[in-house]
Amino acid sequence: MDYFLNLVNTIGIHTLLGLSAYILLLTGQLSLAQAGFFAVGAYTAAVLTVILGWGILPAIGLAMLITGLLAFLVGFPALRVRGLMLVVATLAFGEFVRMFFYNFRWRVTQEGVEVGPDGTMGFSEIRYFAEHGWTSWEVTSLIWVFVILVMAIIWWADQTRSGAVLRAVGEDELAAGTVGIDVTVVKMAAMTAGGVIAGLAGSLYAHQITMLDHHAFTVLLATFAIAYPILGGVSNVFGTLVAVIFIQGLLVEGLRFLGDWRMLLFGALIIVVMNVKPRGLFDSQTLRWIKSVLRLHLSRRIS
Amino acid sequence: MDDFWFEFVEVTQSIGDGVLFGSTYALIGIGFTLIFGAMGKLNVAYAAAAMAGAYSSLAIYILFDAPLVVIFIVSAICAAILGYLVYLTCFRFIPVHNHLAALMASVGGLFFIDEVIVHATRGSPLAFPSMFSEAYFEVGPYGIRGDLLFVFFIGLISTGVLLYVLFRTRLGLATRAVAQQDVAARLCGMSIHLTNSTTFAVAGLLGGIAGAMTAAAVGILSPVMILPLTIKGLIVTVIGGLGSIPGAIIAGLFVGGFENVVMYFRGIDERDMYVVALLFIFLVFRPNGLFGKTITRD
Amino acid sequence: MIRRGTEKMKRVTRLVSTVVLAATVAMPLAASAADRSVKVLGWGAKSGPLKSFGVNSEAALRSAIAQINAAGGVKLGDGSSAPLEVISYEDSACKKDQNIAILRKTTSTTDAIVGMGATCSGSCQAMFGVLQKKVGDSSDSGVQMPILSDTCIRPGLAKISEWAFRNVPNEVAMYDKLFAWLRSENPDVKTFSGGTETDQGHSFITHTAIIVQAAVRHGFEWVGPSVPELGPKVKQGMKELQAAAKTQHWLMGDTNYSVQARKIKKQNPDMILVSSHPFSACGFLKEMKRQKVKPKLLVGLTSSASQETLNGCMSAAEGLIIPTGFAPITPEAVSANEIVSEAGGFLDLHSAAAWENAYLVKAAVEKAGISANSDTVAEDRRKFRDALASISESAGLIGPVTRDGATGEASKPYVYVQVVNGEWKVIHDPR
Amino acid sequence: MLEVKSLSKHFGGVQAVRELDLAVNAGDIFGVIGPNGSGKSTLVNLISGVFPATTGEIHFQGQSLSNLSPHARVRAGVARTFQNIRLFPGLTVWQNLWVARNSTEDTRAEGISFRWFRKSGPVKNEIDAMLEFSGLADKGDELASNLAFGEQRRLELARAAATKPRLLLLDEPAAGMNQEEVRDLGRRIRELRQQGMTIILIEHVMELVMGITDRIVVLNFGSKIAEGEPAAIRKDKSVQEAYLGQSEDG
Repeated sequence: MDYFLNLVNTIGIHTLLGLSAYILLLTGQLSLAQAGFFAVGAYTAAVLTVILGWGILPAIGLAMLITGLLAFLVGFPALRVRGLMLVVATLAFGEFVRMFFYNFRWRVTQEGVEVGPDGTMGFSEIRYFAEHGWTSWEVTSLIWVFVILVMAIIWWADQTRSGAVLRAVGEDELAAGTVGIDVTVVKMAAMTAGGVIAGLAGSLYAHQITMLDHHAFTVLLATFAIAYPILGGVSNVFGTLVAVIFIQGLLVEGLRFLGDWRMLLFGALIIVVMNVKPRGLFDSQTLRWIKSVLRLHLSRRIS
Repeated sequence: MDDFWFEFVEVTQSIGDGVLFGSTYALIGIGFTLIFGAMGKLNVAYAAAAMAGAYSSLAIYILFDAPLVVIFIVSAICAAILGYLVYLTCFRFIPVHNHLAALMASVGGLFFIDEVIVHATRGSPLAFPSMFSEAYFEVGPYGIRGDLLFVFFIGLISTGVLLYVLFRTRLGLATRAVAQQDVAARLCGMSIHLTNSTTFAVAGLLGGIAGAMTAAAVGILSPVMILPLTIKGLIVTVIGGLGSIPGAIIAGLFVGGFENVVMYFRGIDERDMYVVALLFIFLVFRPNGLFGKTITRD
Repeated sequence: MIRRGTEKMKRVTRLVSTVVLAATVAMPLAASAADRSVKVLGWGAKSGPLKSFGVNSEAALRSAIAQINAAGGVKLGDGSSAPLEVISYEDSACKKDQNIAILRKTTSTTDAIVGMGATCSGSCQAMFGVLQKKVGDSSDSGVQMPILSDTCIRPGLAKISEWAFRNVPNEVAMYDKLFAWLRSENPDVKTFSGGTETDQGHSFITHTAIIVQAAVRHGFEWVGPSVPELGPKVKQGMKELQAAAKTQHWLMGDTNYSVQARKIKKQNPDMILVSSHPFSACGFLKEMKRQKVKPKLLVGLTSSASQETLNGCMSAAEGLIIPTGFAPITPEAVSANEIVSEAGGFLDLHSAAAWENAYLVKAAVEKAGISANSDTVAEDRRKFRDALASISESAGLIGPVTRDGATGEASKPYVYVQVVNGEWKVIHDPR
Repeated sequence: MLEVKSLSKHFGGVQAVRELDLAVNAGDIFGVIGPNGSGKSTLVNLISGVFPATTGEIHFQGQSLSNLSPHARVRAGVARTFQNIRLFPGLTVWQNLWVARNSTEDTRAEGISFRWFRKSGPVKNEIDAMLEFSGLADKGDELASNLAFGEQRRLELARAAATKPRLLLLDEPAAGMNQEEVRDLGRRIRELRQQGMTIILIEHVMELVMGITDRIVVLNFGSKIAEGEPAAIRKDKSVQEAYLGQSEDG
């Protein structure tokens, strides 16, 4: 059970990470900065619970606030550029954050033991959950309350005019401007929201994994962040969840029995999916198929 | 005063080494830029395919005991084939306007090639033969590595050939036409897929040379080099201006020299940070890079 | 044409996913069908650049367990014998989250009494953090699973949890004795300098906290960038050294070592330390060779005492001296080496520990007197842990391995090896 | 209502618009014609703020537009359509109008309730009316990219009108239309004028321009060569020359 809960937690955290990129993707921005925000959220929350002895919820709250602020500030220069330039600019930001934590030291002595981030040696023993006797169920519940909350908010926003505005900016920035949408404000809002969500994901990750170091926040993680919404499709939030389950559930954990062939299949399957379903696993076509299956099922029941 | 001269020699020596080494960044950058120029898409798997080319050439070198000169040629050919395969698997069948899907597919390609290499070699670093590795010229207080110089010239020659092909032959004309106006080019009877696959193969040729050059310059081939090289290549591409070949060359040499200077004064922890900061400065003050045109397709 | 291709692809993907699903469901069923045996589960990096670590350890562990079973298996608490069984050897890809996932999988879905992983120090650190810190502390909801590791070599990891055990060499002692011996053998070697890779925690901390200090302790003079705080005690002046010497360090994936090599060349040391994994150690050694830097002595990092170094830079590494916890110098070691080679692995510092761990598991199982029933797993794990903790000495391949009960750190015999004519050769045996 | 004073725009060496003066009265349908490349589209882009003018001033209802970004100009009351249609292809027809209907005071509340309960409110009624106006009433849930060409044109017009502009810039709205569609378009433009919009119509289709405009300006090489009522323009010699010259060029 513990194992499945752990997998469910991982899926939850990665879904949040994917959603933070999803929001930006709606406005047409491909951002590799999400791993950076994730790292900032992780380190902030961990410093708060380990060094300053805060509770988990206020720590998560402040981590979200700080990453949101950071995303807002980064948005100004980064959103001057678009397309591939933005990809590389945000990649640069992510690397910058990684290297910052690579050099970040803040060691304090607690009960005779040194704790805190220690540069390249990492930040270990973030044991808030274990120390406070949280069971696996409780941890999973905490993570998924956040996941469901964020998914619900984004899903709801997508039903309102705000969602249509986000997508309009993503479809055609120029046209969006000429129907009265302030493109900069919309993009900044998406950037900030993405930062907040990535920060949330990071702060949960830190406590789930108990050890942070720069190896965890490389371009690879940033690539995963954008891979989820692209692989899942941006027609709605569930696509991201489906893609996370596909990658973390199937490719990473499900294929374990393949031994060292597993990671070989990993890349190949991504290529296959993109060729077969370029608009994502959970595109409108799949949605229609699911609906038709459900309808068939229902009609059979009735008759 | 002596101290000053001593420092001066050291620093200029470091810049020189860096610039020579930067030629590998430049070649990788050219590959990215070529493909971007032709398709408006990013082929993330490019550097991985380049290194895979070098690996294949090493395998052939060991298996058939081939002469050293063959290595560069074989590497180029293998990487060209791989480049074509990457085009076929990650770009050919994905709708033209779906940039995200193509990007993601090429990321999958990067993972796949990387893991194939690891699988074949167990991730072990392998010695890569190098030409002129014993040659070391001492000019006054400076020392120049013969093999790096050789690598640098190979880079220059292949770039020259590339530029000739692009600007003096029908193939180059087609590539540039497709890059500028794909609809119009199609109306004129050019096959987009043929041009694109040729571009991938040509970029692959160059990548194979870059891969073999990097391996020869370091002396070993290892899978841990792929990701850093990809990132450096992208940075070089952007600093040089997307789609600009001279831009990629100058940016590659420049970044090579720049990072060695930072390494000399500030050390390893800050080296990559400064390179990234340099990129930021470019994005803010020259968003189109050194030689970039205003982007119309993004 | 394209449409038909897509259709075909769809059918293929459907087929593949069906097979995958069926296999995932079938695997645990097959595993639980076996008869009474003492189960262990191993894991290590079997993909990614560090693949060789996992492959070698798996071969060593499986071979040793086969040998134990051929000799009658292990004795259980009720006096009967049962074979040891490796449920599986998972690929953790050197990733923290995957290591934790495997740890939890082992704990909650298998009857394994001990987990035997994992490859990377950082991953171990994360994994140990998930474990319960103090045995029997009911307020701590950490995972209760004994872990016996062969590769988590970064100093100080064992104290994170009482459930964590490692069979790794004590680098403090190894380098201390190494430099003492080098001092006495090479009176003309006076000065030293060197570099490390800063993005690999193990290399970096071993270099700046242990190796340099050990050299200073035995009278070698540091001629790198000035570090007044540097002294003979472990960690003395470590932070200052890290700050001062960063222009002669590198990263694991680097391709250009010219500045670092030139800086060290200018210092003209008699002895050079290359505290780095084979990937970058080879790059740096080759650069030194090109720049014609020829120190009298060349000392490397424990992790580089492997086949990979020879693969990467046989000739440039000529003369490199490394202390290691394994070399085929005893009859046991020679035979183990042959068996593992046949199984498709190399026995080195790390994988030899995996071999030894199999025997350590046997000893602990017999001492704990476990019952190996599927309903006593939790109890067996606790008994096993306590037995393992109480074992202060066990037989290693090249001599007895002792374990300090207070810190949980192992102390292993070691030898010094050197690359001579493209092969590792034992040059001194301080046992 | 709209005053343009000595407006110029250079693209590198090319002078697309030079020293142009215009005055458009409220309530007019104001035609702008001229041969290809005479700077008509550039004029629309300058007024709507797609790119800044090199020199010159644009005043709208006494307010200078020069420093306003495109979306701010929309808020000031200037909307436009594009020569090559620029809809939001991935959004539904309904959403296209919803996005453009820019007042937020009531849409926030209506967002979900509309979807879930299909309740009617002022926004829904208004958008439904817009759909009715453009003959797309039954296509509200269709993706914009799935519409036929003529329908896309109508939707774009409706979308621009949905921002409730005082001034509407139409950049060749009749391009590619057949005669009946053109007549239909003329009717719609007049209807918009009746709703109180001032309209600047840039067009090649003379039938439309001559039929519905109140005043016409003729541009050639970025300069104004004639201005007046349709009947007068038809007889103007310089205009005929400009067009003849162009047809000779081919």
